[in-house]
Amino acid sequence: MRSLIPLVQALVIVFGAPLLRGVVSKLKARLQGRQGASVWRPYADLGKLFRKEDLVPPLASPLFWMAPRIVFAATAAAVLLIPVFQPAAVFGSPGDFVLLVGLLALARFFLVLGAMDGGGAFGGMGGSREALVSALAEAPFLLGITAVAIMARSTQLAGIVTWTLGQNFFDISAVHILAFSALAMVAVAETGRVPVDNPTTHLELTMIHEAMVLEHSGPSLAFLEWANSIKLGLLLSLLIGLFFPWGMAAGFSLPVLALAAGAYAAKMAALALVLAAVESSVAKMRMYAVPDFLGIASATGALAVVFTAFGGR
Amino acid sequence: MVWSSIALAVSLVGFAAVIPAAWIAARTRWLSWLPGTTLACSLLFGTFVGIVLISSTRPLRLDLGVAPFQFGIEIDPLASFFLILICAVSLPVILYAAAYLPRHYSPVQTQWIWGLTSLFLLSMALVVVASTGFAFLVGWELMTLLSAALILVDGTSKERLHNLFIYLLMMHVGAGVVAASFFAFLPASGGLHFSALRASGALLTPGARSVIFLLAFVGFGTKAGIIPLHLWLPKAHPIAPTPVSALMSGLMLKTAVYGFVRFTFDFLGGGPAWAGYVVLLAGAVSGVLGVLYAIGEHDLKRLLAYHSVENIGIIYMGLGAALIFLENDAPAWAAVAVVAALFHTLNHALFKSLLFLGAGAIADATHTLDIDELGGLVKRLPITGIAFLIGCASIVGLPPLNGFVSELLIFQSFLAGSTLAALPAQVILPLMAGVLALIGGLAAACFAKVYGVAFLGRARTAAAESAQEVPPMMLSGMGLLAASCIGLGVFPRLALDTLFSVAQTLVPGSSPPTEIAGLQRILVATTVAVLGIGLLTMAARVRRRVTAPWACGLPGLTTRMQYTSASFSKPIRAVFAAVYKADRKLDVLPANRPYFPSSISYRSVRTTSFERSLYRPMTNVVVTLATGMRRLQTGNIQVYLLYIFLTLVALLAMLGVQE
Amino acid sequence: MILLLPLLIPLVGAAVLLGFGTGGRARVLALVIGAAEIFAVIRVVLAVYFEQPLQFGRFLRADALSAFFLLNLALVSGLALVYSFDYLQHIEGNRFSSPRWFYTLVFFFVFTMVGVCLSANLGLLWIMMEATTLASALLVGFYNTRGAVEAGWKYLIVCTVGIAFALFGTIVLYLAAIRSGLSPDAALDWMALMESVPRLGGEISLLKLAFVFVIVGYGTKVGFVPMHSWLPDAHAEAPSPISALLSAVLLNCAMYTLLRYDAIVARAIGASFSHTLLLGFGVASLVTAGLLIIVQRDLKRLLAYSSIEHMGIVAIGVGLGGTLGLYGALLHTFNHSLGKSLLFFAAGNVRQNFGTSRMDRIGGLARSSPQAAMALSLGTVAIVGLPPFALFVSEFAILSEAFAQSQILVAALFLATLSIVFGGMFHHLSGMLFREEQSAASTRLEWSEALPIAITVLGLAWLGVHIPAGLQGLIERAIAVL
Amino acid sequence: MDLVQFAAGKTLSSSAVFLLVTVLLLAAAQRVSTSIKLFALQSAIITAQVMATAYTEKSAEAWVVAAMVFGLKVIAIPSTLLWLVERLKTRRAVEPTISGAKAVFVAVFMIFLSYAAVQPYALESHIAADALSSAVALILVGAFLMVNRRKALMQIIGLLVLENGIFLAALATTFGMPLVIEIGIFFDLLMGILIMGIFAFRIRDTFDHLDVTKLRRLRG
Repeated sequence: MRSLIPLVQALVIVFGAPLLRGVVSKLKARLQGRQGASVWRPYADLGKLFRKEDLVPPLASPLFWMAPRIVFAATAAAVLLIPVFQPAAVFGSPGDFVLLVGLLALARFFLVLGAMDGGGAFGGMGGSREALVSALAEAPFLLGITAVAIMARSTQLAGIVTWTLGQNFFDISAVHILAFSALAMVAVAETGRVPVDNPTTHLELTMIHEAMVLEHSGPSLAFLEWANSIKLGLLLSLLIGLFFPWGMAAGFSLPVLALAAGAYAAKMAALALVLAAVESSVAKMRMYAVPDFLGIASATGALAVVFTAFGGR
Repeated sequence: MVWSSIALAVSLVGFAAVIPAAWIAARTRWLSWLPGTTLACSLLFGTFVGIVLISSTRPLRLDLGVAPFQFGIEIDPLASFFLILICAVSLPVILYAAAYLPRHYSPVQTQWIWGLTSLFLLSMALVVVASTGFAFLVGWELMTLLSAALILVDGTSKERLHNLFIYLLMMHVGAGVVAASFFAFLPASGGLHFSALRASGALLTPGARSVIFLLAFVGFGTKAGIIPLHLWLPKAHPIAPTPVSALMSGLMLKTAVYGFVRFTFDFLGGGPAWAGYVVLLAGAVSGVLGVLYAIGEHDLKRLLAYHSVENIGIIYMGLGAALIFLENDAPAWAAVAVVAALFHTLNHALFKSLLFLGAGAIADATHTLDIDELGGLVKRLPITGIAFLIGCASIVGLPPLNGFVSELLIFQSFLAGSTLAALPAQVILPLMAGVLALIGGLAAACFAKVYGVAFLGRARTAAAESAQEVPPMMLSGMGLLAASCIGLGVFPRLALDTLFSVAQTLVPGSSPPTEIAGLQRILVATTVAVLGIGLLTMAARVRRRVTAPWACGLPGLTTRMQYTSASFSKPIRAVFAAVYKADRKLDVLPANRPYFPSSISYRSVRTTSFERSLYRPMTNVVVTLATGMRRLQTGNIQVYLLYIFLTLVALLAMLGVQE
Repeated sequence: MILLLPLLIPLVGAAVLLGFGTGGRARVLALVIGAAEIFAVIRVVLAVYFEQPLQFGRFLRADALSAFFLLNLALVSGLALVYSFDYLQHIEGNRFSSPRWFYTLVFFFVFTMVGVCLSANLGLLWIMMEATTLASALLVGFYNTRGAVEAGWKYLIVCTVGIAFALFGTIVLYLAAIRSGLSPDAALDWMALMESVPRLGGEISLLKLAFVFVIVGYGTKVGFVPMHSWLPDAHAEAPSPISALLSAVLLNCAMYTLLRYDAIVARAIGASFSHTLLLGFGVASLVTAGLLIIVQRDLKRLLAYSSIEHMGIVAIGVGLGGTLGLYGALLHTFNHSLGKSLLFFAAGNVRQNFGTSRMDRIGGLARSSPQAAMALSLGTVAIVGLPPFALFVSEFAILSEAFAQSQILVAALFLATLSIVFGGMFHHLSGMLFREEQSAASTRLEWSEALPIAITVLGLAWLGVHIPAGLQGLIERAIAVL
Repeated sequence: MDLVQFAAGKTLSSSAVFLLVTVLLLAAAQRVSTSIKLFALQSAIITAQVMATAYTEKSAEAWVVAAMVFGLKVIAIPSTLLWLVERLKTRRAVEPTISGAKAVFVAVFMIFLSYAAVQPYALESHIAADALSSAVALILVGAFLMVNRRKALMQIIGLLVLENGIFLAALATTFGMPLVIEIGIFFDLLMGILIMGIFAFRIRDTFDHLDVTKLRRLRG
């Protein structure tokens, strides 16, 4: 019974991700004065897509239909490392956040390869832009987590979370602010949200993620969409875990777990609201402005690391 | 101990026996497998010697005669690790070569290549096990000479000769500097035996220590390909026969790493205080610039050569971190950093050889190495495609493979840097984690480009269209390397435990910290998770229909619509334009009526900035000095007589002054 | 008595050849006399090696040092004679340049060089050196073309002037010896001078003056840089076997004389003065010749400059002194003579095939005559001082002595020049081997050309790996003599 | 007997002056044949000096040396050179690079230089100072002649004057070397002149002129 709790955490993120996406689009619609689709719409989409047949270009290689599944598997495996209700995730060892970054990189690598196998121009275009964005995003991603890890003097996600639990919310240190902003920018860039890439558009000039999944259809497209929403859920849970873990259950008794679940849901809703507000207020950046955006993110990440040396240790 | 010396003797005889075997093989049809198997046997024995000695406390010491200078062999754990690396990694390459050579070269050329390759491997082994300065330098220069001979066997066009000339010249200068670093010990150590050097290392003056360290850094840096000294690497590796360029890129660079480690850790015991930072920064610069230059390339072998520069940069970052830990007396983490660097050396040897062999297979099937002329190869060369994919994934450092494990260890040692007392170490080491992540990201972009353009999508030329799968021997070579990449990726303890015992000898008083122990458990767990979920998703029976994709209303997708390597890397090259400084040439014909062009031609040539700004001025200085000297020889006898009288008068005047 | 034999045989041989060496017989006769000469010299070397040094009358003496140089002389002159067996058919037989005259002059030349090595008296040493110039001048001008005559004339005049100054140096040394109480006829005897060194110490300024004149004089014969201008012309224009003899043996004999004088002066007034001079000339020769090698256009001139460079290395070795320095210097003279004769033999064959030795007109050597190409490349690898061959060992010794005495500037210049020379030589070699096809008749090596080349390559490789005990012993005894 | 004694003493002291005169004339000489005759005169003076020293030192060897010097340098070599001059039918003119007047100035400067250089040595080693300085003067002017003259024959003469200077220096300082060595040196000198003659013929045949400065084919 005791070892099942972490598994439940993982299932919550995996199956809750489409709901998260629905909530975000609902909130965005509301903010823009629209009725917006129902919160459960993403589940309907996935169900529809799973029933459809999978269209494969004539000259595509087996990698074309295997890539979406590998992307989904890698992202789902990454979820196993994220603490949700409890500081301890399913797997934990020193340096596991590097493994997290690695798994996300594995997912992205096969996403780009699957896109290029389609044989069309859009796959290559999406792939090349994704390559640039992810190349520039990986440094601030790691620098952010490193800064927090140095403050917590532990290289394990669980260790960082337990250390942050021990701190009180109000004496927030500069390192945390800088690290949070860096990681937030990276989260936006990684999941292809508005300032970097518009998830809902099919405009050639701007789309990055959509361009890659253009050729896929049926179950492959379902897996890709699902993996993308899991990634969003995963990154937001990581942010919560690293910066606002208060409310996570220490023990295993039922009431404590219920409280933790409630706190997690509330925090996730708050983040969704923030994300929706940002998306509806900021216009999408030009393609060649993205490197500067990520440059700022890496600068803040580096500054966070530098401040750990001078700041409160 | 007796067994290892017998095995060593047998492997030496084996190396030498390859030459007559190659000679016989060239003459008879059915004996063509002979040189390959002899070489393979001697390599097996070499690996056996390495394995036996890597964990033994007493190194095997042989003094082979005094001749003019001591010529001895000593195999201690560090030497045996590199011996294993050289012999084990070259086994699959030999397997590959057995099938590759007859298909590409005439029997005589094959005979030459077999003979020279076995001597090449022997010289590398000699460098690694040498125990005196003289033996080391003999092996060091022979290695360059034999690789140059191997390049010459492959062809002698003007452009190849120019590249070979640059390669040989830089290697000779590097060897000169290495010799100087050995000789710099002489005033203190008397002899050149490693034990004498080790003893005198401690009692060197700080000035001498930093001079020797700098000489060793520059000397071995030239051979390893650290950024300002890397000019020869993308010129020399691509022009060698494929199995040889795999050996050169995979193993020859490692002998430079071995030399550097032997000097800084074993002789100088960590070098001067600032040594770690120099090595760290040089590694970082080499890593970033190496991968950026690789992104701009579309010739596969040259791209892989630039990636060697990048990976050597990563290894040097690990060594730099180890030196900094040693300086701030944190031996435990110093050992981890050294182990990380050595493990990345082994991994790089594996996946770089795999990638070069893959490139050779592509060249064998399509007779071209320009990835813009390939495309859709994974359908026609399935097994090569899979092996190349594993190679690409591991060089980029994706989780289930060995590249990721060594980069993870290096990340951890960077993180541990924050616990050091010295302020600069606290700041620089964690920042290097960001640089390493940037290198990893750019490498992912580069290899996504290579694999996507070359193996996926539609075949761009008839050659790519009609490619045939390569013979099974070549596939088995690549398969062996791919399997070892996966094996070390999922079960790193196979190598890490022995590597820690090697690190003990280099960094005294260090026990492996606890964090590393749990590493293998989580790697196995995540791999099982990924495979499980993956299989789960693929289990569902899916109706699949093949239709032509939507081509925006055009009759059909043509191959020209696909992204080529230049277009794929355009965004990154635009962002890092400062590095490329490509000079573009756009000419529109006819010139006077620009708006009605009959033909437009665009050419963008990227000359490496180092060649223009650093190397050409140096050579110009020497050549102008020489032509100036030529005028001394005027041809007029009276001037010659004047030279003699002037010298005499000058010397007499000097004598007069001295009085 | 056996000391006289190596001197008599070449003289008698020269006379016999002059007498009835006409027609084809000259070549066979020369080989016979050559064999006898080598046998006699080897006997002397063995006698000196096993027993103590030999003395004959007041003038002839053979100790370990002269035995070492005699061994080198015998080996190279034997190879040159074998090589010239076939090399000579293409010389038309007009006055002064027929095979008969060729062999007469060669044996006269060998006589003078043996005389240099065996003479105990510094005056006789000078006379023999002057005689070598005279003998070889006609050999340099043997082809009677415009270039050969010009080279011969310059060689004769410049060397005679140089040698004249050496005579003046010898006289000043003689004066110093007389003033320090030696009897007139013992004043020039090398052994007597060595024994009376403490007394000689008093004449510091005279000894310095003598050594300055001697180093400028004999330095001209060795080809130190300011006085080297005659060497490229002479070695390039002479027939190839003669250039081999000139480069490999004559330069060594000149260096031998300098060694003799350096021994006396260093013992008398301390090594610093003479060694700094030798180091200075050595480094100057090394660097200038190294640089000039890059811009050469003629193959044989290239090899001549390489000889100047290697003589600079030997001078540096002697200038450094110490066991390793001298050992490296002596070994280097031996290795260099092997390597240089190999290269000149190969160059001779290339010159016959292409009719010219201008490198831009030699091309496609690798295809048209692979054996000559192989010999040339092995020779270049050896002469540049790369490991498998012996020159690496001797340069290693000299370099380690330079570092041991922490002569950083000398060592740095040495290493830099080695790389520059490597670059230059490889550039020229790859041009010749692989440039597109020239209209060359593809010829195989004659046996008489292939044999000496094979012997030199084997010698270089064998010495590169292991120095035989005999040679090692001989060199150590030679160092002891100095 | 004192008359001979007196004559020997006189020749020793005054010969230096005569030598300097011959040197100046040589520097100014216009024609090859006059240069050869001047060289013969110079050698004659040196023979006189050798005879004087032989007499004062009472050494039989010196007499033999004197005879050799006379036979070789006064008779044999000049006559061969003169025979060469007609055979080669070279133009009489000497064509120096630096014209006559200036050449003489240079010679004078050289003589002054040699005196200045020799003074410190001569005083403390009590050798006949002027003999040694005239020897050094001969050497310097001989060297100057070789550098200055264009004609091959004139270079030979320059060399001979240099040789004379060295021989005189040997004579002045140590009253001559052992006989065997002296004979060897002279024999070498004779052989040298013979071979230079052969080369002069060859230059004549191949280049049709004897101008040494035009031999500039071998360069670089």
